[in-house]
Amino acid sequence: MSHLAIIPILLPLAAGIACLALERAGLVAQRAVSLAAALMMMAVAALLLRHAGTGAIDVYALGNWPAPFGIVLVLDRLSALMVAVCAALALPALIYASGGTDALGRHFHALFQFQIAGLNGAFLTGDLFNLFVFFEVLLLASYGLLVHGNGRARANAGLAYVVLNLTGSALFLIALGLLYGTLGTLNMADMAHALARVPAADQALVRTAASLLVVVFALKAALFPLSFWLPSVYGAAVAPAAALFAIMTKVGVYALLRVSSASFAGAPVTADLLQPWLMPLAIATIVAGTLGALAARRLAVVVASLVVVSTGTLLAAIAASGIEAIAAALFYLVHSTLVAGGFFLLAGRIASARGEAGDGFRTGQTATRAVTLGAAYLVFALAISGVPPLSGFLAKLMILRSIQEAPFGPLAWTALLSSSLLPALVLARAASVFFWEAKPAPAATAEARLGLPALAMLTMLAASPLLVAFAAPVADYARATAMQLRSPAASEAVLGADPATARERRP
Amino acid sequence: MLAVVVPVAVGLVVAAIALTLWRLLRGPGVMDRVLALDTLAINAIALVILFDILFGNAISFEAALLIAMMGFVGTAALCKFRLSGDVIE
Amino acid sequence: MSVLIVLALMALLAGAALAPVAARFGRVRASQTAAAALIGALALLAPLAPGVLSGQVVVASWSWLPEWGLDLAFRFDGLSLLFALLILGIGLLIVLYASYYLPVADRMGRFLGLLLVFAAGMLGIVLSENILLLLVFWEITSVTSFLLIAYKYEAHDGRIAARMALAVTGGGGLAMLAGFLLLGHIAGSFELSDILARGAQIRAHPLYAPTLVLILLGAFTKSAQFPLHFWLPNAMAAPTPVSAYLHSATMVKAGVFLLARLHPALAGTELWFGLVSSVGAATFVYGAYVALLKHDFKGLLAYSTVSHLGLITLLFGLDTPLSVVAGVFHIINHAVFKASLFMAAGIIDHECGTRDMRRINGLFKYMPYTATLGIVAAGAMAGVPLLNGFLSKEMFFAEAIEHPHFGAHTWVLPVFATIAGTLSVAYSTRFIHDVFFNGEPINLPRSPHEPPRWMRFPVEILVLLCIAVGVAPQLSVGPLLDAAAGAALLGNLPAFKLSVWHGFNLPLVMSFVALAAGIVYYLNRRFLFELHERYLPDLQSPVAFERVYQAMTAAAARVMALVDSGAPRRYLAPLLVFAIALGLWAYWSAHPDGLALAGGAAGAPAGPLVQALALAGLAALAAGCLGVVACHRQRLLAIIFMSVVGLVVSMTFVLLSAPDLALTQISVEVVTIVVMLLALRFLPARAETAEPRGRRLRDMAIAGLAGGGVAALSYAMLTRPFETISNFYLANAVPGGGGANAVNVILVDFRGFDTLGEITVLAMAALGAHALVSGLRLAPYAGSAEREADRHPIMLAMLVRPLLPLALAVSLYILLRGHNLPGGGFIAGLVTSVALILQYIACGIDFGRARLPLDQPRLIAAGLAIAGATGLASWLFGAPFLTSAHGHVHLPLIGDVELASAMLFDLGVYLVVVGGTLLVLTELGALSRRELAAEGATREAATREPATQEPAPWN
Amino acid sequence: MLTEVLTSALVLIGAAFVLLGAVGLARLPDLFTRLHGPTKATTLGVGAMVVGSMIHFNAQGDGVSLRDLTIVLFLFITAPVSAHMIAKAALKERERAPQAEPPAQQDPSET
Amino acid sequence: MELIVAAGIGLLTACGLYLVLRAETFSVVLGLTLLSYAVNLVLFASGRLVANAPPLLVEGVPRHTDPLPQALVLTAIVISFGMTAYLVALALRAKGESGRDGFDGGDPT
Amino acid sequence: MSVLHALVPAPVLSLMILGLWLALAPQITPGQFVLGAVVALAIPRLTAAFWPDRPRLARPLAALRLAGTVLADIVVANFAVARRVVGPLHRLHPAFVEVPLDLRDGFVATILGSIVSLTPGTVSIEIDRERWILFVHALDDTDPQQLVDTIKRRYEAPLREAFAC
Repeated sequence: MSHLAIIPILLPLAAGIACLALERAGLVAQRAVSLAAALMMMAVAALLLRHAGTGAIDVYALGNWPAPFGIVLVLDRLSALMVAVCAALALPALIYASGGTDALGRHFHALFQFQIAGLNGAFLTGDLFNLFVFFEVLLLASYGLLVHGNGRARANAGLAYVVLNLTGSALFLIALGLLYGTLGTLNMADMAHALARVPAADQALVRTAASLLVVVFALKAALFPLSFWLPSVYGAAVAPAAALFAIMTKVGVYALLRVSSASFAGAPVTADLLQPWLMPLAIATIVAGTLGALAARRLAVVVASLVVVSTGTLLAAIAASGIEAIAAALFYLVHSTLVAGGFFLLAGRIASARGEAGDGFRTGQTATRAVTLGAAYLVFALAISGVPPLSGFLAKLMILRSIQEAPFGPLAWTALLSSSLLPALVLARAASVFFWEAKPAPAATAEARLGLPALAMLTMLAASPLLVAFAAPVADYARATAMQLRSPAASEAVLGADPATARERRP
Repeated sequence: MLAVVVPVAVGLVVAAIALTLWRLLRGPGVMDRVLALDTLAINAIALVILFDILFGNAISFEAALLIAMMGFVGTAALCKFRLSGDVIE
Repeated sequence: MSVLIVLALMALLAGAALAPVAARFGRVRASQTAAAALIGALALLAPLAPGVLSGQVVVASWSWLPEWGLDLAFRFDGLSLLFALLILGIGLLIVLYASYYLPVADRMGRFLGLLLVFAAGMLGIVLSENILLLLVFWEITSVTSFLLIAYKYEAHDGRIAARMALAVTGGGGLAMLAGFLLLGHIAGSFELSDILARGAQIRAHPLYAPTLVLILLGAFTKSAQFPLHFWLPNAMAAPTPVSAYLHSATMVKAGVFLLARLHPALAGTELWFGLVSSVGAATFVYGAYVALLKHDFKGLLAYSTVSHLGLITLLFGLDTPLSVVAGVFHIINHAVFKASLFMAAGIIDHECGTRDMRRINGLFKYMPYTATLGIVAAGAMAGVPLLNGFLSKEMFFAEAIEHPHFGAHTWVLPVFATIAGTLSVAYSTRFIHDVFFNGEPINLPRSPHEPPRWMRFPVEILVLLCIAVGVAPQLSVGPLLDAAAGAALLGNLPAFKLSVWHGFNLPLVMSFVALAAGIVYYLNRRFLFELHERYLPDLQSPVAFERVYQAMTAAAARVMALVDSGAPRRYLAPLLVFAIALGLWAYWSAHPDGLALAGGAAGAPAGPLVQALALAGLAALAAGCLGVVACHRQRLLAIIFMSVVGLVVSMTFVLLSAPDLALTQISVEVVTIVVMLLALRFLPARAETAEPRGRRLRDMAIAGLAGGGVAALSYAMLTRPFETISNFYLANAVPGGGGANAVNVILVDFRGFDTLGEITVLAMAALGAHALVSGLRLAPYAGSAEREADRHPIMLAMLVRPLLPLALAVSLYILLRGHNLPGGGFIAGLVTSVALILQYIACGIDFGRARLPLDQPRLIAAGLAIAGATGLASWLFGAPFLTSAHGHVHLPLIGDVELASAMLFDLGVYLVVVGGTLLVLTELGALSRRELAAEGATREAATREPATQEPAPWN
Repeated sequence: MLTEVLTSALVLIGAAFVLLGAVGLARLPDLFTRLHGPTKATTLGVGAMVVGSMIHFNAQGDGVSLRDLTIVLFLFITAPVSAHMIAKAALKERERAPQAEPPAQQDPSET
Repeated sequence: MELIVAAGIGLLTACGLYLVLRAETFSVVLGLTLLSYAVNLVLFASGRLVANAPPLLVEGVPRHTDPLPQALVLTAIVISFGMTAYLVALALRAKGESGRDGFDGGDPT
Repeated sequence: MSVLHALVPAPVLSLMILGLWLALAPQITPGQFVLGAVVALAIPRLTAAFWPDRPRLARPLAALRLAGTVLADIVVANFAVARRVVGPLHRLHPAFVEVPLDLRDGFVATILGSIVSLTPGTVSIEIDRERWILFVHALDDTDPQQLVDTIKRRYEAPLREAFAC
């Protein structure tokens, strides 16, 4: 019995519990536990990637109950990839936080670990209601992390975020209720079979329910009309939390991708649920994110707006829906998550190095260790705006190539290219303010030590170059993932080759 | 016999609920409404018991028990709030 | 052999990495390192040169992302050789020059590092075989040029000019990316060899036009073609070595390089001719015209650069083999004389401390040597015979005369060429005359004299080259030009002869006409100056760019302010509208012909009594709901109505066979009310804000629509039969899960994982609330002034005392029976919590805390740990997480006792619920205690309950 | 048969008292008088119904179960407390608004 | 019966959403609570409405309703309870930070 | 006695819990009995701190008798109240009555208050523990003194006897 699939959930959960229990023991103990868990997560993620990289699909039946009845975790290439990205993001963020951010409020480490557990759970589960539960886990943890450190901006942003997501959760449950009430199952793979058998009279209902589910995922992903909340919310969080949030929109994208390919794609009722409108909205998302970046007055808000852009880009590729496009989207996902996460950390460093001016676009004192920060800034800025030779360029290249033939292709190209240029200008302007217009600090308070936060930020700096260096294996993995998503292998692994499940007819 | 009596009783209780609701909507004071709410909970217990008799099994017993046990906590909290503003302090 | 190409690039990058390190040991070391890198690159390329000069094409390729068309493929041909020589050779001179030019305080590490990266980027452009790789290098030059232009970042204009350059060239690069992708798509390959070979196929493709336009956009921005030229003159804010390098030999030449490089693939159409030649011509004339009007001699040189780039572009646009040769030739010549001019200008700037030609005059007297060099270089720029500029201009004139495109109007092009030549002569004259002659200098910051020996050296070299090419062209550049032009023409080199004297012909006449007219034009310049300054405001300055940028961000900010005000309902309204719209679309796209809401199922076989009850329930529900809505400003009333709604919902669960849900709802209800009341303490009794009617109506419409939609969907669902998997649960609950309460078995066994997540959520909610509330100070509203003396009403206080043990007994009962009858850990936990909270309500938080010193976070942790450990225990038996075990244990005296591991799991749930609920409630309650403490401890003591000193038993 | 009659009687009486309590609540003029209906009549009514139900189910099953009495137990503990608290709060309100004097004739104009 | 329940769900949803769209935090809390009732009922209704058929496999219960939606609703109730508690705490925090009860005029960045 | 007392610190409470447990149990089996006994012994111990100054029931029989009286009173007098509630309202004479108390124990006073509240026609509003006065609201009170006497005689006296205070 291989328990590999569940470890990414249990490990952070256990760490979170331990952090809770150690609350009285002080931060040092919590940091040790938390960091150890994050390190172990990296190792586990590597194992997962290696295992899933063989093409194997592990189905972990919780409680030993067979698939449509019990909850199953599905470890395939996609989920392994997402877990790995999450782990890669979490460790630096945690290192950063251990430099003192975690002391700004209570329960940071517990919430952080629970957040990871929630994320990994969402990536691994094969059950729709369980997905809801893990969404809630990760959301609640994110609420806590968002307002960590307190302050007015955070509290206000937190309120908006929480209320919006609670409404989203309500919608999720309504959709789930309607889906269960018509399909009689919650397992994603089983749902595909049930969808294929929906009688004609019920099709409208099922489609509507499925569309509501899509709305929920679109909200989490921050798709166009539902994207406005993101910049101010992410921009308000402390740096390590914001860094971890970089993967939260990707959860929405992931869920959309997963549910549409595992459940919706196979049946005629729902097969065309996304096509007609996703691309225009994705383009609108890119535009909205770009506008947000232009409008922003703080670095963290710019980065957050660029997270919106990345959602638009990803969804544009998903809307194009070829193997190529999905592969490109996955590569882009890895890139944008890690780079945005790193950039949030950098914004945090800049804010603390500039004293009162923070990361706002106004002239402030010279940042301590300006050269290091400036160099890091350059790398992140290049990577995030898709300038060669960093990973952003490769990712954008792939996306551009793969959506060329899709409807609205030229429009999408225009949006994508503009979303490279305009943010680059904003970032250049910001760099100018941060590093070139600065007034000397009043007193020589230069910290000689780099400290944990800077170390974490510099670690993240390596992500983009590494992604360039290992572009070929990552791209191959992404392509194999896209093909796996298309193949019936996952469904067979979950339900067996013969999916006929004993069902009971209810009035 | 019960087949007749229980519906009649249900009717009586429903009438009681209607009156209580009327008081609840009418007020006029907050405490009148709190009282109506409290009464409504007790009426609900009656209703639950009637369901049990109606359906012939005592499945809902715990529900009635819990309303009896916990219904008043809300009332107490509301009154406490009216009294001093602090529910727990 | 071909690996040398990459090694050359590596050499530059290595130099870039080492130069800053070397700078720590002094700027001489740094310069030496940089020079070594450049020389190394040259040396590495040298072995390939002979072959290339004879027309060979060296290609080296490594796989990178083959599926996406991106490979590390390099190409070394004549064109590459020419440019590599320019880049590396002039680069070398620049390094030498810069070490004199830059202030001594600058250790040059950053400068040289950037310069070498830039050089590597440039070299990469000319050495790329893969066009996507070319683009990679292309953008590297954009970025490094940004940093180089802003090298003197203390200068405000320099910073903006750098961003301007980035905006234009970066934007062009992106257009080019699109163009390249299309090109690769059309050609089926991203390798230049393939693309160049498939010119006919490309030109015939329907996407040819957009492809061409996009690529040209990239080339034109980089080469500063009108009207995208404005970044270049502003980029003169950079230190002179940067200008000399970027704007003579390298960056701006990248655009024309691209024209030459892709000429075989893209040229040969009307579109190419029309676009390229017209843009080139316009730039040529415009640049020349403006150059004359600049008082800043660097500005003059910058516009002259624009003009010459226009000329080169025009030559490529004319699109005859000979014009291409001329274009390539002029690339060389311009690079050489412009680099020398810039350096000379730098020397003058350096020596005089200003660049204003109205003040700098008559320098010939003070620095005759430098002046001579400058005059010769300017002469080359003007096209004076025996200098290199003359030759390529002559070729241009010849092409202008012979060009076939204008049919009957053969005079158009020659006349245009002559006029343009006139303008170039005029500005060259101005440079020479104003700077070196024209009286005495006016009020210079410094007194000029000759620069150090080695600072002049690079200029000397270049000026020598100007003369060498001008005197003996075939000998000096013949083979190189053949090779380069041959590469641009794919080997179809026309017959041409490089010589100083072609006989007395029309081009020569045109040259002299231009020279004479130019001088006349210059002499009559005053009138033009006035005209220009009066009527042509400067639209292209950094200020203008910054204003445009600010306007853009301000507009974006206004748009964003409309949609993102931080208010949740601004986010919610789009969500709801989107959900409604998408839902409606999804519905109608499946059912275009109309609504079919009700299904055929018979519905629940409910008697009339149940129906009547349901109706009564609906009435009560409506009363509650509308009450809440109507009274939502009078918050206490709203809470009361809310409880009614909760009660109705609970009763619905009771009526519709969901006892577990009813129990849960009832208990949750109580706690929710208490939580809300706790919050109400800190809110005014009524909300003050009055909302506009329009907004209320709009919200009502949205809410009504959504509510109607959900109702319709629910009704549709309820009236349809469906197939479900749930039979499995009913069938397996007892044999497989060991419990008769199927709901509980699902919760703790079949779907126990959900429950684990759920209690995690609850735990986090409590912890999050704890974190939020800790350290918070709030001023309470209601009743704070008149605190009741009898805060703990005696009857309540006394009656809850016997209630606690009884309630605990009940909760224990519910916990234990949950697996078989309605109940379970969650409900039991809530009952326990409520019983304890009641103590807090009745007797105060001090009373409770003193008696129950619980560390709630730890209790939560313990609960989670127990639940998790129960799940993990199944690993010991080789079963998946959360696999349950159950069985009967026969105990003497007591009899059969049924045990299930799920019960332990339920205990975990119980602990989390108790810990979480208590944590939230006590923390919220303690909020007002803090105020109490602030109000004064004396009053507190007076009203306290009789103290009891019993030890707390729950330690 | 006897048990059925007994059950029926108790249920009917109980329901009648529940209604009576509600009538009192709705009909009586001020809060303090209204308080009497629910606290007593309704409580008693529910008590009667509980006993009826107990008899009913005990007659059906084979064992004797007294669990319904627990409802009565808790009800009897809690109902007076509710009444007490409501009355106390109402008193307090009257103190706050002294002009709203005689509680019998007019409704305290409080919301 | 179905119609009545559907109408109730619709009513709860509409009232809840209307309140959620209000400006004051407290109204939003109320609205979300109403909404969660609606949601729970939808989820519950997905197992269809049956009286007198509790999912208890004990003697005297001849018919059983679908237990799965009930388990789901239970989970949902717990989660929304936690959320409500958290939201209330957050609202208080926001109030403490900004000194008023309302979202409007907040300075998000 | 002391051993027993240490074992069962609150015999009445324990008995009540045991009774509650057995009443709740679906079948009374030996197992349930043992379990119930354990619970009945453990819970009073665990919650002892929450009940400071727990009064001792000195004479359980007196208490039982009182319970009987109260139950009977509830049933009988409810009919009387019923008549008033349904009858014409203008004949109603509600009044506040002060009942001076002889007992001096908060808990016992509360029991008295509860009894007063449960028995028809009266609701106890407040217990003044400084002056030991029970405030009662009577629905239809023609003779306050008679009411006071009834309460004191019928309920307070047996209570004092039962709790020995």
